[in-house]
Amino acid sequence: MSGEPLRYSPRVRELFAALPGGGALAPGEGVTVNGEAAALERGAWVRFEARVSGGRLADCAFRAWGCPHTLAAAAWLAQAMRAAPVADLRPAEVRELAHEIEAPAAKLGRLLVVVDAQSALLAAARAVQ
Amino acid sequence: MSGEPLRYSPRVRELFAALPGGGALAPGEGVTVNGEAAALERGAWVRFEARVSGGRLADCAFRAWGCPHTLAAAAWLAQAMRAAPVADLRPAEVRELAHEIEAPAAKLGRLLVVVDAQSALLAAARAVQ
Amino acid sequence: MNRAGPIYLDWAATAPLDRRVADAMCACLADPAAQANPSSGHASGRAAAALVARARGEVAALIGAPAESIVFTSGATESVNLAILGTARASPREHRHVVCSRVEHRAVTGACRQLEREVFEVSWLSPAAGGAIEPAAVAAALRPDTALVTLMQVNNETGALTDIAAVAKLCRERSVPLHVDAAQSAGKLPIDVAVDDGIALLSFCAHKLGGPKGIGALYQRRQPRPALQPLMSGGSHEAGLRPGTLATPQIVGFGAACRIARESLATEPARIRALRERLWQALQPAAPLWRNGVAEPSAPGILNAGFAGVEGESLLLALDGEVDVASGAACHSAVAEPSDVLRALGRSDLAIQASLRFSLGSGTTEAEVDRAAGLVVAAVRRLRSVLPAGALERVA
Amino acid sequence: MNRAGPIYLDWAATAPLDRRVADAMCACLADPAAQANPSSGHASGRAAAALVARARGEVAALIGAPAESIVFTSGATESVNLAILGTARASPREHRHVVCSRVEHRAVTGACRQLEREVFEVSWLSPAAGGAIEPAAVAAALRPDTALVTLMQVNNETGALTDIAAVAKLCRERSVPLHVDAAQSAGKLPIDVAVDDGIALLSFCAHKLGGPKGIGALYQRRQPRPALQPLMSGGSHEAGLRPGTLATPQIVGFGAACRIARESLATEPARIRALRERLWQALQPAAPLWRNGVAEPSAPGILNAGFAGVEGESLLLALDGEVDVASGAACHSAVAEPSDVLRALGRSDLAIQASLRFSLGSGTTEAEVDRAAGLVVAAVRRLRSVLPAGALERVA
Ligand SMILES: Cc1ncc(COP(=O)(O)O)c(C=O)c1O
Ligand SMILES: Cc1ncc(COP(=O)(O)O)c(C=O)c1O
Repeated sequence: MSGEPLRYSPRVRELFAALPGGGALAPGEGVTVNGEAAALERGAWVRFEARVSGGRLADCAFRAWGCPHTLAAAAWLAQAMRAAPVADLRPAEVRELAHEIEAPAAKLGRLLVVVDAQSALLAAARAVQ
Repeated sequence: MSGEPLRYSPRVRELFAALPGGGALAPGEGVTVNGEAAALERGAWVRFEARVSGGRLADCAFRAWGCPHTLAAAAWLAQAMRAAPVADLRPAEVRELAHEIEAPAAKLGRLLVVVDAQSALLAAARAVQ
Repeated sequence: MNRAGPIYLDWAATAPLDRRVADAMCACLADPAAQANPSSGHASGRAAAALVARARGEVAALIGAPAESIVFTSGATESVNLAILGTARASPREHRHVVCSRVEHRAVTGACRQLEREVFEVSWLSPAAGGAIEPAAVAAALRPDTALVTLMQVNNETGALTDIAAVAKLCRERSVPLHVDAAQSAGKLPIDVAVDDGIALLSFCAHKLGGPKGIGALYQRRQPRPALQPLMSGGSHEAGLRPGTLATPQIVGFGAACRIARESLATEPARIRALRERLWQALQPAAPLWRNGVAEPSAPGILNAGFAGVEGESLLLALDGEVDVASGAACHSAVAEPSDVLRALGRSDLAIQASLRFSLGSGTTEAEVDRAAGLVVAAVRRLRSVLPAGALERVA
Repeated sequence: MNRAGPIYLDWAATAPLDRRVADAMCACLADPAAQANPSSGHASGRAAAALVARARGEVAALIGAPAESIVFTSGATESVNLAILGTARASPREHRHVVCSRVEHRAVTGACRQLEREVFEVSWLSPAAGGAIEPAAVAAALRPDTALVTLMQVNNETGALTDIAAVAKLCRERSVPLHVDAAQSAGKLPIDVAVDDGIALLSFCAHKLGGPKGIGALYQRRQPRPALQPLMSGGSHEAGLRPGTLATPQIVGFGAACRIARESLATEPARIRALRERLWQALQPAAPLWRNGVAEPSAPGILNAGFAGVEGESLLLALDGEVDVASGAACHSAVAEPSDVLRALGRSDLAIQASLRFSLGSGTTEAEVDRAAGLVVAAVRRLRSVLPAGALERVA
């Protein structure tokens, strides 16, 4: 019933508080694609949705069940992908993602789920081009 | 270096504070007698001195090394014997002495030394009559 | 707690120090006549010893015990260890069996596991569905070689209440020493060791009932008196059972807290139980949700609730700085360790993760309960608003 | 202590709480933001944990240690037991020998006797004439199977000072863990475990140095780190070595006391040593008298003196309410038990009975010393005035 103090970087706290891009995609033009990955035993389930239009991810949203780092990473990636040309997008490196939001090493397993979901999204996006 | 609180009856505290009859006999008429008993390992060494005059203990004093109960008992006995006819005097009962000054049972061994010294005094007093 | 700070609903972890206790302790801390070592025979030592003696009487009175049956320790953890390790190690060679349960505090389960590493065999009882231990389960576990039964009265995670009177009767009949971990019940529910005289040992501490942290008590029955092997050496303090200089101001604070707790036993449990049910009602808009453990019989101040589809660490961060609550899981590392107690109730790891323990105490108000519930409902809804489809049903 | 009350010369038993420490503790006891359990992850718990962390740094700094090497306990007794029992029980099977001395505190001798009841062999070193343990005696006692050396730095009865630096060097060379009981030296003499890195473990407590009773510390070296088996189970607090809810206000008080003690280390030892010698001079009119233990090397604040022909219990009662001093014997029952420490110095039981331990501290003044000496001289003379002839020479 007790434990280590919660320690989150300001970036994680900020993303977690706002959860930008969380929930449904705003309506708009283009083809909707998604990518999902889940590992309940590891504590993460992430789904990205995006609208592909004119070779770009015109919009990108996420849904997630997981710890604050998972949610923050998903929110950050959704933002980072928005408006980018699909051809330029590569799945994130887990370590870079961890570095970006200052996640501890113990959370890498969960961030992998985020990256897996992103990979699935990118594959789907490339398929509809 | 620590221990049970010191617990002494008001009677012991009073006798110990004043030590009536402690030290040398006041000068006066009569024959001087004494009685002594010591048991260092038990923690007591008591000596009574008295002047016998007209069949009475005209004066009685004590000297002692010992715990407060020992000193108080010696002081009390010296007072109690003063002016009494030698023929009437009997050695005190240890239990009565303990009761008189409210000494705990654990101190009976020391009070025995007080009574032994008194017995010796009385024997000496009877011998000079 | 600070009105401006978070709403404190973690009274089962520790109660804020009662202001009257703080006053009594500060007076003692500053009193020149209270400074000496209570074991010193001199006048100043005797003055300190008198303060200890008075407090010992107050602590004893809370549980209906005579003053001389109380051994002061550093807390419930130490009391429990002394009771369990001490009784088992002092028991006759042919008594090598201990009865315990799967829902005990880690101090108890840890001590029993230590005994398993020594020469003892431990029967680990499982709780009934509501979280309490059935007296019948104890009866079934008793053996001719049972050296000790150790059970908690109130579970610290679920509030489940075990019928200690019935267990005590059983143990009395079978002449088996019973140790009760009363850390969560002393001062919160009436306890009377004079009535329930099957209780041989009882552990509690000050800080769960409004007293200071770092001081506890072990009640040791006089007749028959359970043999105890001390955990430490160092002097003849506390009847030779617990060495070390007595902490006068801590003990004075413990005494004051017990006196206050005793005076409030007639009214506080009902008030706090009503607040808890108000909280449960106010949380309903966060449905689907469930309760871990039965509503009754229970300790008044504990509500353990789970929220479907919610991840525990995120829920805690969402409430961070607004409501102080305990998680259903201990986050010792990144991967939270689900509570053994909730596991013993048959909850899945995901359901445990999604659970919070709310615990209320003497300072808790209706306004706090209402505000806290509102914040929790909002946090749960926000987290659910970003759940992937199907997650609400799948996780927990 | 109260100016109107007895003169307090029993600082080695416990020091009155420093006023500044009392203020820090009262502030913490009353602070709404300091009330939560420091182990709780929520905002209020983290606020309490921050107070603990700061105090841990202050406690560590007193002995030149890093904060993470400090384990909080309930006092020196517990620290010593954890160090001795913990190291021995955790040591490899082939290490079954412990080195201790005959002049240790009962917490140490008791723990070592407990080890003798287990599978250990203990070498009991005798002190040199002055009361200290010679490093050469330690060297001679070390064996290939030595699991632990445990020695006090300052003897609590005589003030005798053992050359711990030399012992530490020896132990380091032989790779034997050294535990130092620094209950009487920490905060009173400079100690630096970074320099004397042969010290593997070091025990001390708050109340001997102006801090609160009921809180202590065990220093555990990082490199190499001595293995320790905990005395109790109950949680992962204190790196798994010591379970139980941390007592924030106690720890805060301990930290404040260590900071104050550290700041005063440059001046206080010399001031107190001078007061002690002033006391010794002022007692000379009570000749024949003697000193138990050498004048130097010694802890500054302890003077153990014997008065020929005087019975200890009577001397104490004669001083009762006027001077708070400790006896050379522990009066646990009617028959006082002569101190083992003074016995080890070769004193007769009667000489021990006739001895008093005067101990001085930060609050002691010249006026107190002079008045106390006058009272002692008067009491000794009064008791001698009723001695039987020959007793002055025979007893003591
Ligand atoms: C049931 C139970 N037993 C024992 C303890 C240990 O108490 P403390 O940490 O004060 O030693 C607790 C506190 O968490 C508890 O809830
Ligand atoms: C040398 C020594 N070690 C250990 C202790 C034990 O300290 P505490 O009673 O605070 O646990 C003392 C206190 O008397 C002491 O003087």
